[in-house]
Amino acid sequence: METFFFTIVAAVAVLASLLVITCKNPINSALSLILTFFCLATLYVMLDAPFMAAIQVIVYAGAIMVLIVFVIMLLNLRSEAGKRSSHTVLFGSLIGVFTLFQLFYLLNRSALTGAKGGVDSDLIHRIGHTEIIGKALYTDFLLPFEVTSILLLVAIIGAVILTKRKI
Amino acid sequence: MFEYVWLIPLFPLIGVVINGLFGKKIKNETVIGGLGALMVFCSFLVSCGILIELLAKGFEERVFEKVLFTWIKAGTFKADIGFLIDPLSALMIMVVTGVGFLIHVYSIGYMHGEEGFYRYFTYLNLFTFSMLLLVLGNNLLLMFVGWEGVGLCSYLLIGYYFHKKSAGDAGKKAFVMNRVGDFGFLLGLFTMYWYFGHTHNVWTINFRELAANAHLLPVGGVVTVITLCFFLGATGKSAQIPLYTWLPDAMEGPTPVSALIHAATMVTAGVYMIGRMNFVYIRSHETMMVVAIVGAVTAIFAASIGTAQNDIKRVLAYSTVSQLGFMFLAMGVGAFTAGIFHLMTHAFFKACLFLGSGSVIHAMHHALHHIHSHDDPQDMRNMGGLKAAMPITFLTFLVSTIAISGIPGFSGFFSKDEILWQAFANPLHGDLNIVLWATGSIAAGFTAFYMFRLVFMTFFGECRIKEKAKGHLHESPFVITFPLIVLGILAIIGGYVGIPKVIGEVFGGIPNLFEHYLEPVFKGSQEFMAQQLPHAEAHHSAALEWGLMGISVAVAVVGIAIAFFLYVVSPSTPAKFTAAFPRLHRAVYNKWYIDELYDFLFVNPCKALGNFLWKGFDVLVVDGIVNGVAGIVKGIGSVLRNVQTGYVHNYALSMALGVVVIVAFYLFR
Amino acid sequence: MVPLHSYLILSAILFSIGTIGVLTRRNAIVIFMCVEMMLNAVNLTFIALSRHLGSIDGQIFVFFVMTVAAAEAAVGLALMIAFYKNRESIDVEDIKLMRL
Amino acid sequence: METIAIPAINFAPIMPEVILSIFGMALLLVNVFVPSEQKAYLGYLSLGGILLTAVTVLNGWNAPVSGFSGSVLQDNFAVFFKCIFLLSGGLTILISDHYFKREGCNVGELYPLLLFATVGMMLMASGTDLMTIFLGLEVLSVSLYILAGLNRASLKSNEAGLKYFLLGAFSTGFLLYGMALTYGATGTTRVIKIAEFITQNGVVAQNPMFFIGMLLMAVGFSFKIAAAPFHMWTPDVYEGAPTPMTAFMSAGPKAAGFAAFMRVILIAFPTLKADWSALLWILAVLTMTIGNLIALNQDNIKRMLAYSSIAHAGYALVGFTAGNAEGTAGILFYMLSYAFMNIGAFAIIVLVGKKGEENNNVSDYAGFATKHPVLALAMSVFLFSLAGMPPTAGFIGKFYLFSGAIKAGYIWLAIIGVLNSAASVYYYLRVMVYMYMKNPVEEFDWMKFSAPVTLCIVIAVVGVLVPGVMPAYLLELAQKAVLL
Amino acid sequence: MSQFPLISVMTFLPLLGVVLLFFVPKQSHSVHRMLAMLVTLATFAVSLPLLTGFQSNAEFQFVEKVPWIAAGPFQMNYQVGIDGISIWLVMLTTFIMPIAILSTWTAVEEKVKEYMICLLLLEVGMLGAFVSLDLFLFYIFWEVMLIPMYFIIGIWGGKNKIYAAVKFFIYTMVGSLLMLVALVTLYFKAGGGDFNLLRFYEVGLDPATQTWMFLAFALAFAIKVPMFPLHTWLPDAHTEAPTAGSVILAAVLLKMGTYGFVRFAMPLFPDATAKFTPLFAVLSVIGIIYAALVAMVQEDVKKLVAYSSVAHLGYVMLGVFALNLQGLSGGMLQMLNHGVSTGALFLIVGFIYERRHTRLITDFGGLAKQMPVFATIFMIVTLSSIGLPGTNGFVGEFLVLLGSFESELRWYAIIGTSGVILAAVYMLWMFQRVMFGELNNPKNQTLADLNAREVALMLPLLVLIFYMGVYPTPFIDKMSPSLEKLIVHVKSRQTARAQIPQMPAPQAMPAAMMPPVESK
Repeated sequence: METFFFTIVAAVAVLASLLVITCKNPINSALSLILTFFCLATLYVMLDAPFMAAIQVIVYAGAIMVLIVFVIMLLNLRSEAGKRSSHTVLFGSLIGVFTLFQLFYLLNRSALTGAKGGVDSDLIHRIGHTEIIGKALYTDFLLPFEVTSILLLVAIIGAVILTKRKI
Repeated sequence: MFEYVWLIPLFPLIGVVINGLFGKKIKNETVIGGLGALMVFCSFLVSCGILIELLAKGFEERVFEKVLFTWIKAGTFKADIGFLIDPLSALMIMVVTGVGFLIHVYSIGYMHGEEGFYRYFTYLNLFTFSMLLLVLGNNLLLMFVGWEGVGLCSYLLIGYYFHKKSAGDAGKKAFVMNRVGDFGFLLGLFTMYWYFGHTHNVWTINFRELAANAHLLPVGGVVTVITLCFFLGATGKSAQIPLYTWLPDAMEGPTPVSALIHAATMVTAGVYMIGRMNFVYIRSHETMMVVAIVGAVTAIFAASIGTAQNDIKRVLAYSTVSQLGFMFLAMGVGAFTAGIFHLMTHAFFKACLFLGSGSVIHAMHHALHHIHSHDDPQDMRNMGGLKAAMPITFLTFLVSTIAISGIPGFSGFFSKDEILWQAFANPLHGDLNIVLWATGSIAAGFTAFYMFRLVFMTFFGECRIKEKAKGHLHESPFVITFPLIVLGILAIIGGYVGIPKVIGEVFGGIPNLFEHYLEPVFKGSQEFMAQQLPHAEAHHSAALEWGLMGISVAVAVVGIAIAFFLYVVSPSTPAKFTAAFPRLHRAVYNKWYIDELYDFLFVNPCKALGNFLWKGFDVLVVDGIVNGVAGIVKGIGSVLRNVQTGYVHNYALSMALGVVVIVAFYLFR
Repeated sequence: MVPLHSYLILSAILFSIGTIGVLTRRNAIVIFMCVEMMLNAVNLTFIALSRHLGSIDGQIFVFFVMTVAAAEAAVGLALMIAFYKNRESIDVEDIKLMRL
Repeated sequence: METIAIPAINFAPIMPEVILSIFGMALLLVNVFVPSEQKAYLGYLSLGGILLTAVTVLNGWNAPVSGFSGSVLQDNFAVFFKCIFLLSGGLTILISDHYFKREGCNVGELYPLLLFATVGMMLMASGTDLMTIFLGLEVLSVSLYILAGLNRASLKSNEAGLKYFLLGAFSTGFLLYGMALTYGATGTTRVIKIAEFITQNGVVAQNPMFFIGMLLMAVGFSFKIAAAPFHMWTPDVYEGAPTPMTAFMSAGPKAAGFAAFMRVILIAFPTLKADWSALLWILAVLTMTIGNLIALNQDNIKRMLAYSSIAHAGYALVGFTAGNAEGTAGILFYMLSYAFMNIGAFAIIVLVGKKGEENNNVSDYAGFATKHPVLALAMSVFLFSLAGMPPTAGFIGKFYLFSGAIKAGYIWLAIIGVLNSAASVYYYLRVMVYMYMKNPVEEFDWMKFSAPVTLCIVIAVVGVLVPGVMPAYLLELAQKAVLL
Repeated sequence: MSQFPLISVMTFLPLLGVVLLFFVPKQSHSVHRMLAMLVTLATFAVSLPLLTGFQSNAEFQFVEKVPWIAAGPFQMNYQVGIDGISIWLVMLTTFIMPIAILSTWTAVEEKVKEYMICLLLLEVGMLGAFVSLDLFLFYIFWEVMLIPMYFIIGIWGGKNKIYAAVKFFIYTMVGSLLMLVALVTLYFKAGGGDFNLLRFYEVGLDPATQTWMFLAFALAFAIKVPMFPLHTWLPDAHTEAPTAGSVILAAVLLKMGTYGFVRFAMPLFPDATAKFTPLFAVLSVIGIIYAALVAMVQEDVKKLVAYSSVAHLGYVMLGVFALNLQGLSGGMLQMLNHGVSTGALFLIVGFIYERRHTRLITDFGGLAKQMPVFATIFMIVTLSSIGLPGTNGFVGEFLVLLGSFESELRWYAIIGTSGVILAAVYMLWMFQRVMFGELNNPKNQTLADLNAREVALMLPLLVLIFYMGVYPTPFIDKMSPSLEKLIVHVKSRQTARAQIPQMPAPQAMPAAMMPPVESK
């Protein structure tokens, strides 16, 4: 059952992502991408990571994609004019397929050798995913967490000074 | 006196320094010329002293070495600045300083009023210095210094009238030809030094030490190589086939120079060298044969050219070449004494001839100059009948001509006849001897012919210059005629020091003083020869010697007679003869086209090769590769930069491609 | 439970599709979206691995990746707007003033 | 609901970052009150911040301190690199005001951004957790995207920013994927733990996931240091970005890239040395060769120096390939001297340039030496140092890098390296040819000197020459700073 | 080190001059000239005690050693000293420099200050390279030399100066960089420690390694020498360089290459030396003949002299590779000779170039009439260049040929000897075309003869030409012990050459074999 569900979601995700790169209209691409993100959020839930699924939807689908759609609207972009040069597409796809094959080949031969931690679904269900994340964020990963603030600050400054009408 | 041998070269060197540095300031010709002559005269006096002292000693003691300081010393190699006195070098310094002094004196008159008078005397003194170094040097290297030094002076003096292109060319030609010879000399030196050292651990180039160890050398083989190398040097310096062509051209120099350098002294250096190295030469039969053949061929070859030349100095030049051939013939048949003897007598009469011709040219030049004629003062076709105007010149010239023609009683007879006799009688070359003798005799006939042709054309018959100029023909001043007279006398009596045995016996056993004098030098070689050829000891009869002497005299007389017939009795005949055999005449007149041949064989190919290597190889290939590599590198860069298209796609593609390739590399590694 | 490899393969597929998108699309915004897709593929890997390793670190990483994505989106879109103002286009084929 | 017990925090390892961030934020505030013409004061202020930070950093020398559960480690390695970052930041600030005033885009936020970029770099150098490193990298990158596109009016600057952004984001994908796979193979993101884990479980080294993780991370870092074939953004971005930012990018972030690259590869993957050496070997050769060969054909001096900076990354990779003490110390030393010489050269470009990024062609330097002999001399010093001629720091650095390679047995690599530097001489000489051996086409009459730029040039000259003659002290420090 | 650091003072004295020059205003040209002159003269003066205090033995003398860089595995010292090999080259350098500076008195009117600075820096580089006993230090000086020379050619050069300067720089750079690689390799093979040259001498390397390292060193040196076929930078550099540049280039810079072979390439890699001796002999001989042939057809006097340099250095290399005392001391001597004679030739070319602004042979002719003093000096120098006995050129050339004839390079020596003919051909032909003949070019008819300054700067060279030709013993004596040591060192370490028959010592001849002589 789970496998079946996974297969469906995965198929949708792949299809949607294919749409992202094939749709001529950026808006369509954006909407397809949102669909992909939703699929991924679903998968996160399947992976016992409900918090991640939530922020996937909120941050990605909600914030980032809205921003993107907003900019597309703002710039009034239409479908890509003219056709893509065929050799670009050919080489690009070829490279992508190669990448895929290599990843496929290697991942198939890989094993999960990493050190096992103690966070299993029991624990998650017992304590709650959010708590676990929060605890990790505020203890072990406090520094990166704080650094994100600077990162966001920089991003804000950037967005402002690059687009402000007058500086 | 021996201790002061270093004074001999020193005096001319002082002259060089003073005249060279201050000559331009002094300006007074008498002072400059006088100083030059004085210095040589001082050397001459010292030389006389040394000769007297030498004669006073016993035969075995007539060797002395004076080492001043070590010149070069590196490892086993050592060369001193040192002087060697033995009968041979003593004789040579006498000739060099004696004749040299006379020519210095002559030059004062001859070069009067020339631009660069001081330069001339500087060179002349430098030449004397070098020549003395050559003959006095106690080792091969010092000899080589003199050897090159005289070459240099020859170059400088030939190019004395440097504004004339022909003079510059001639000087350069002389130097380069000499250099070719020097190349041989050096190789000979190297080979000998190396061979002696390696096989017998005798690392030396000192003459005495070499002579003392000569018995260690093998007969033939490497010695042939060594001696042939040295002989190449000799052909260069002494203008023998194949390197003789520079000497006729060298007549571009002032006439006294021709007399001193290109007749009396320098050109005989090759003969001297063989004499000095006789103990080596004698050990290679092959080389001796080569020397003899080259000498004989040169003698007849040059003489043949001499018959057709019209330039008075050129005739003398070919004559010199020819006479040098005689000397080499003598050396080649093992008659070292005869060769050196001829060297000496030749110095006297040939110097006299050149100086005489100089006197004639001097007079002609003045006469022509007066009437502003541009006729060549050296061309015999312009001369004639000068004996009236220039009696002293004529007389001395005639005496010398007789001497060179080999008329009995004059010096040339004794020496030349000795050579011819030895060529015939010396058993060294077996049957070849007859050929050598015959060649020599014919050459002697030619000599008599062209020399008398010269005398007849110049001094006899009608004067062929313009009427107006005739009045201006004068005998030269005393400063010029004095050396002529001295040399003329020497040309007569110089031969009596070496009266052949057969003649001596007739006159009551007058010994051959000259042979006796040089005996210590050549004794070893003579003994070796005797040892090598015991079967050939058979003595020729005196009658044979008389007979041959008669033949040679007869040949000379015939030559004179033909000349008399052609140029005095019937002056139109030569022209007819020329007309009859135009090709032959042209070939002879153009010196058998040897210069052109050399141009074709060596000069032009070298230039072409140089041009090719420069423009074809250096610039195109080597530099082409260098610039090509640079260009290719840059070119690759400019191709590579096309990858930098500016398109984000391409950049991303490159990155992705990089990833794929790297991963693939690790997959299939 | 769905095996780990399925997730990994899925994320590899998404990653490759994202790559293809970056390499082939001309619209800068779409390219950026493809990059986002690649990041999401990585996120999926992280979370799958994290789950199977039983360690929370991977998910924390995803958290940061999302932040970074947001920041990049803000700055990237601002850059595009600035470019658009000057050039009236965000077609990457027009971004070729500097080349060679 | 239990409360989260936040552990006691030791700020020592991130003190420099904290100070600099505080300065950055303070400047943002101050900026609001500073009129547009006097933004230079912000520069001085930020210089003060940098100096203060530098003091803090130097305090950390020989006192390695770790913190935040192993997220950061300020050891000598980090301190050395932080000094390079601060130096390049400081020198860039010195030349910024002059340039931006001339170009008429006096953005006060520039200085905080520079400081934040420096913070990012410092985190990269001292981060011992992949997350810290990643975030440091992103702080840096995002700042740089902005800085490259800072001159909004200039299409070139826009382009540079956008290009850098697109390609940077793309490369981030690879880097992240690599990190993810590494995480999968080892179960941790702490660099030291990765190494420990491998030593304990040798089998991991055979796991393709681990492997490909390393490769993809290497790719991500290679992008940052502009190693071929991930270098292609460099010339365009360097050419388009405002000149002081180009100077900064070529010195600081490149060094930061190396810092993180080295930290990760050398600490986490020593067991795979044979593998990454082979990879780096190829990268080094490609990078040097491509950089140098294309630089031969450049006329724009900024672009030429961009290619040259690619080549220099290649030289540094030679030392990295060797992976021994000489090679890595060589990288440290080289990055420091490179900061001096390259920013020095860019300072002169700033002085010579005209409004609108003009006068950036090599031919514009014709006759420069006649008009400004001292500046030309300084430029020659920088160029000779870039070319690796003694007695400059560039030579000593190269010597160390190549020595490392030779010691490790990579003689061919060293030979290719020196041949490359021989080729590179050509284009450096070309600038000198114009400066010294050609007559000026146009007078340099617009040139105005400014004290900060002059100061920057003086510092750079000293920084190139003194270590060139007396390198012992700095080399000693570099030796102490290497990880091995 | 209690003794006075004479070498350092000498080496860095010109640097003091550079510093002083910086403070002289730009326009006071005569001050620049005087200052540079004084500094170089002072350097020469300082170098004199080196010569007088030099003991004729094989040891390094006046050694100074100061730790310099000690970081990581490396230990570089500032270690300088001289032995018989370097003493004369040092002297040559200090001796030539004032002459070179004097020669520019009127030739360079622009940027005099910079010019003098370049010349002085060049002197530092050259002296440093000759006295360095630390390989790293040597390398630094070796490279440093390039920079001022590059500027000298490039800024004050002729029409094609940029091409020549860049070519010079990159050509030499390629070689020396490869040498750097070999140098470092050698260092690690020697097991680290310091870069002391003497220590490297003792490192026994296997022949295969030696081969590659020797090739790398030899490439650098052969380019500098320059040997055929790596010589093509030289004619360009010489032709374009200003007079002083050419003089220094010919007199000193080229010696770096040959010195490098003697000091570094050969003793460090004895087996490879044995292996490559035939190759280098062939190249030397080709160089001799080839350069002579090419020189013969040159149209530009300076280029001709440049090619003659190639030929001369061919002799040097032949002698050096003969590896016996005659050959080596001949080679060393020939280096000095070439420095003096060719330096003088370039000065001479400079004189006429200054007057006529052309160097084409066809533009001249008959100058001897107009400029007799010049003609005399030119003649003497020409003769020295073609190796006339009595001048310096002969001694070196002779010993080289003798030495190589004695060694196994016999056939090369024979071919090399034929070079003396060609030398006479091209030099005299040039001389003839320039100095002899009709003075028919009106521009040449007003030429002034040499002035006092020009004569003064030629005079020391002329004196040396004769002195070294007549009494070379002091020169050879000072260098012999060092050379002997070198030969023993190299030969005793040649494993590949197996047992070469040792040259027997000269023995006194048995008295019986001598002819009776009067006591002297």
